[in-house]
Amino acid sequence: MTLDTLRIRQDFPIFERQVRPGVPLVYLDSTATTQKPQSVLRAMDEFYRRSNANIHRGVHTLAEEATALYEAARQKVAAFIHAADARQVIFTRNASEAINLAAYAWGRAHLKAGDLILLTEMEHHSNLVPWQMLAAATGASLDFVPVTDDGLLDLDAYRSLLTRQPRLVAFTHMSNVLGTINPAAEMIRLAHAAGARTLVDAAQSVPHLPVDVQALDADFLAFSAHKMLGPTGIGVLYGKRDLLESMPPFLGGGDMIKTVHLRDFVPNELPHKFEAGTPAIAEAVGFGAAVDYLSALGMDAVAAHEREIIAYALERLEEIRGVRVFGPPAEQRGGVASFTLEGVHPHDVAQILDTFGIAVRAGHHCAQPLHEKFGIPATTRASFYVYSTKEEVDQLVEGLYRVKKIFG
Amino acid sequence: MTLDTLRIRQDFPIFERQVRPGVPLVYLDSTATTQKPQSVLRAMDEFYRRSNANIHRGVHTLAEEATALYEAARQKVAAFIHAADARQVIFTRNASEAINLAAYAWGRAHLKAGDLILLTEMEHHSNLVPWQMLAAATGASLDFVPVTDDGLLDLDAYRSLLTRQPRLVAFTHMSNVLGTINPAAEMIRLAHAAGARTLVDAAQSVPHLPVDVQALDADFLAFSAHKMLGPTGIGVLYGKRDLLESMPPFLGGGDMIKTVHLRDFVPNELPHKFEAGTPAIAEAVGFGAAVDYLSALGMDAVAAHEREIIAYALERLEEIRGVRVFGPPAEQRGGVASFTLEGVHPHDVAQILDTFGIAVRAGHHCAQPLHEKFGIPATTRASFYVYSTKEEVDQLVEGLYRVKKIFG
Amino acid sequence: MEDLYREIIIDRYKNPQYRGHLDPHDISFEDDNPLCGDHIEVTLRVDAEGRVSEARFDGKGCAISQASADLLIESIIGKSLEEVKKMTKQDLLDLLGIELGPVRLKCALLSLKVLKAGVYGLGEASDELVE
Amino acid sequence: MEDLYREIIIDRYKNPQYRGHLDPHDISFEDDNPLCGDHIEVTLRVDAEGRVSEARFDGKGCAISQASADLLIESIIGKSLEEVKKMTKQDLLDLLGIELGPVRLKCALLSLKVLKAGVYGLGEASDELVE
Ligand SMILES: Cc1ncc(COP(=O)(O)O)c(C=O)c1O
Ligand SMILES: Cc1ncc(COP(=O)(O)O)c(C=O)c1O
Repeated sequence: MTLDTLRIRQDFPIFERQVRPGVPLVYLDSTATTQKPQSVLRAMDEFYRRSNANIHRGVHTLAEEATALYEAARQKVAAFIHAADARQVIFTRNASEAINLAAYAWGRAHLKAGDLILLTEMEHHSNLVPWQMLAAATGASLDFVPVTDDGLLDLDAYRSLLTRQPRLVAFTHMSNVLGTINPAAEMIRLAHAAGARTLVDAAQSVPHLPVDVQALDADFLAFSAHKMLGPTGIGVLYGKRDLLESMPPFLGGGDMIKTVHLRDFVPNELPHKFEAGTPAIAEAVGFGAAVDYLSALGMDAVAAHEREIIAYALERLEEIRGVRVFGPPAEQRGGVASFTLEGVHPHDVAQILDTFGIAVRAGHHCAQPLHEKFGIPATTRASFYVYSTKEEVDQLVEGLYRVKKIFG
Repeated sequence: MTLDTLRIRQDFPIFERQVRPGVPLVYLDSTATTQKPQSVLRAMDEFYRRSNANIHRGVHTLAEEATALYEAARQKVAAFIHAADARQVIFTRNASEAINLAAYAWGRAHLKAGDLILLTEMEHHSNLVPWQMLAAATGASLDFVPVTDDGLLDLDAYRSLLTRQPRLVAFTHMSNVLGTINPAAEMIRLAHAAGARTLVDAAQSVPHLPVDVQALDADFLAFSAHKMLGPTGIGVLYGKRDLLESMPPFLGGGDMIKTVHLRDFVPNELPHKFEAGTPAIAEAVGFGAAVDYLSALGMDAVAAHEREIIAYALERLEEIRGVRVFGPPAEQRGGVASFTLEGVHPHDVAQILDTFGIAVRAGHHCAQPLHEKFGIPATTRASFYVYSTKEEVDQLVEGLYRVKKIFG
Repeated sequence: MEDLYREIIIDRYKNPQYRGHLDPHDISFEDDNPLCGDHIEVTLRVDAEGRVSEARFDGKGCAISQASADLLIESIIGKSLEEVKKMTKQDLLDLLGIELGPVRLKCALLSLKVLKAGVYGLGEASDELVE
Repeated sequence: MEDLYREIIIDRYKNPQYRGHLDPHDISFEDDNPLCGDHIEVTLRVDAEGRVSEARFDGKGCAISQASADLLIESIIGKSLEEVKKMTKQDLLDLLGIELGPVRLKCALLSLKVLKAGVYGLGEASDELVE
């Protein structure tokens, strides 16, 4: 394997846990959220034990330390995605809030009745509902790039939809159900040529692939720390400088202002303009530590590791009679496999696997329209990350055989 | 003293820290953010080490544990403020986001041009800017209950402003600058009699006073965990059930929906309807532990302790020539003292105090209009909490004498 | 180890005793859980004393939802409508004989929710019926 | 212990050497830091070779902002405008001889920001001038 998972797993305290006495944890739900290494937990704990203070306006030592740590985390995250400037990294609660920020602050200022927003059929609810709400508020309309039976975006259909001159194309860089890695750079190039702005839902790509926002030329890009070894409670909206500058503020309050009078205010400079109130300070510190951890592994190695695991998982899953895996072949996907098992509901699959300590997810994975498209209400999903091993794939497969036996 | 601060201080690891070698920490900035007890840090660490998973949709053991812990935290917070139902507690990032949520989801749906929003001159920017933005978006107008020279709300003026039939009265329960505790129950009663809805900015009251949302009869109430021993990254919007039910969603995404199709969605039930995407799960767990800690102390005891400290602090500060403390006498305020020292800028005061390890804040404390009202650009603010002692007040006073000497 | 999937659940899922649709019927109701596609319909006949004389369920979904429907329908035959109205979440869990987390609880309770909404003659099946 | 407030800062704050307003002047500019009410105005006279022949500052605010203005003004007399344009944050910090956190840095840099905006003839003093 590309990564030394044996060593890596020692960094993650949760793997010492037994789900039930004698039943070790086989965690195959990293697409929902990842586990956290010791270094991330230590960074946050240390912050609270040594430097905890509110930031930006404080003159005292703790406030200065906290401010420096918070802004250093922003620098780390900016470097991780190759942003030209750390001011382009806005901290939000999660990827969902990041997309909503763009939809409210950019969308409501720039879209009007009749404008077209182009999405895809494989979007997570977090990259659908904000645009539905925006369309309802502005009278803009929505259209969708279709998904092929192989779980790929239909790029011919995309090109022809672009001739309708959408104002915005918002799409996922990697599907959290199919694992499909979309050709983001090419899609953005085509969108720009058609005069559209772009938003990349990178909730599954930044954690799993090397992502360079400048090489992509993305206008907006959103992701969450908790899906990349970091804590809950913090995510990112990246945006091009001129776009962010031109947008009105979204949330009002402390820190996002330069001056306030009773009846008016002047917004602060980037990135503070979009960060109202006390931010997730300790979480930013933890996020920085997560980025350090991933950088030390190297994102190329992370991606290669996942490619190996998913290739093996697809191969093993397909040998089970009655299993149907959705999505493209291993070369075109990240470490996610969603499948059905004939005659057994995904909820039952997941629950029986849980009795063996195997944590998988069952449901529509916040992608109900995609499941409707495939004519199924739910799938079982196994997903992998830097700490996942081939042995765990074997355990999953063995578990599935036992499920079949129970229902046989 | 009412609280056994010696024992309490042992629960807070940060007090082991020396600001610089040989200089212990005298933390007088709890109004900005409080320090965290061991039990809160442990609860979060334990969560990540044992139960970390994404919530609500998961069938596996970790997901079920995480969901139960997250929802138990909501129950604790609801009980702490005496909410009738935990579904009335919406988790947000902080008090600021909570106020924005109300301003966007309730305000944009219910206010129209010409409607009046009544605020006060002592509001924090977080309870001013969202309403300025709402007024700009809807054409509603703003007016302000004046603050008297003693730092109290002018209640006669309030009554007469109410005759103009505001749609909403939004005010702070306790000023973060003056320490003034406003007569919230009475103000809400009057507002309701005048047909207005009410929003209480409880960022400084829930941490420091017993607060009963039902006794207050508040329509909305907002606060932050980090100001009450809890972590950064999580806050609360409490709302009356019918109000929350009648409001459209604010942020769109995973978890806030019941069903999603490509072109439309059905919102989820309360409280999930207002919690889009992966919430601050570990932070909720920490918040629950913070509420447990405060409940064990007893909020009556917390308030009594702060009353003692502030009475002593006011007495000692007033004996310093050139010190002017803003705000009402000790009986009408919480543990906050903002002051000026003649001839020395607050920034210089704070920075020299910092060399003695004393952490105070200097500036306008996100209440610029209030400072304008008093004709000063900035004050120095010392603020107290459950771990604050009279000895720390003495150290502050001694520090101020040394500041005077340096500038003398 | 597979106690969560007690034999009776798998058995009832594979060989339901009360699957079907009564025509004519006195009471019918149906609802689903959009999260996982579970769907349950119940049809009842009620005798002159207000007792359930015959009952059937139909639907699709996970083993828990279908087996709990089968066990529930079995348990109400002969009961008065008043008794059915009083049935609780715990009654159903006792029939199943297993412990369930919050997500699977929804699967298990779907049949009870549908049944009570039908018996109460409500337009909509609300979660509060089974709390 | 009070090294942060080196004597020179308190001294210059209490007894500024270059406080005043030149009339007439060749260059003038003013700006403030709304966070804390610091305000600085500078007025300069420039000779035929483009050198600063006389300079004054006026304003109010904290010791750091006022002392740094006084030290800055002192340091530029005799310098060419090109040299003034090249002055950096570090040059000013060297004059002050202390280390500063981000908040106080803004106080210290206000005078340099105002000075450079004036010398460049800009309409607005931007933070980028002193980065
Ligand atoms: C009275 C008051 N309201 C609102 C806030 C905003 O709180 P937060 O920054 O946690 O959103 C604060 C804290 O600074 C406050 O003191
Ligand atoms: C593709 C994709 N987009 C968006 C999200 C939303 O992320 P979050 O819940 O952290 O806001 C997720 C995670 O569930 C995802 O997988």
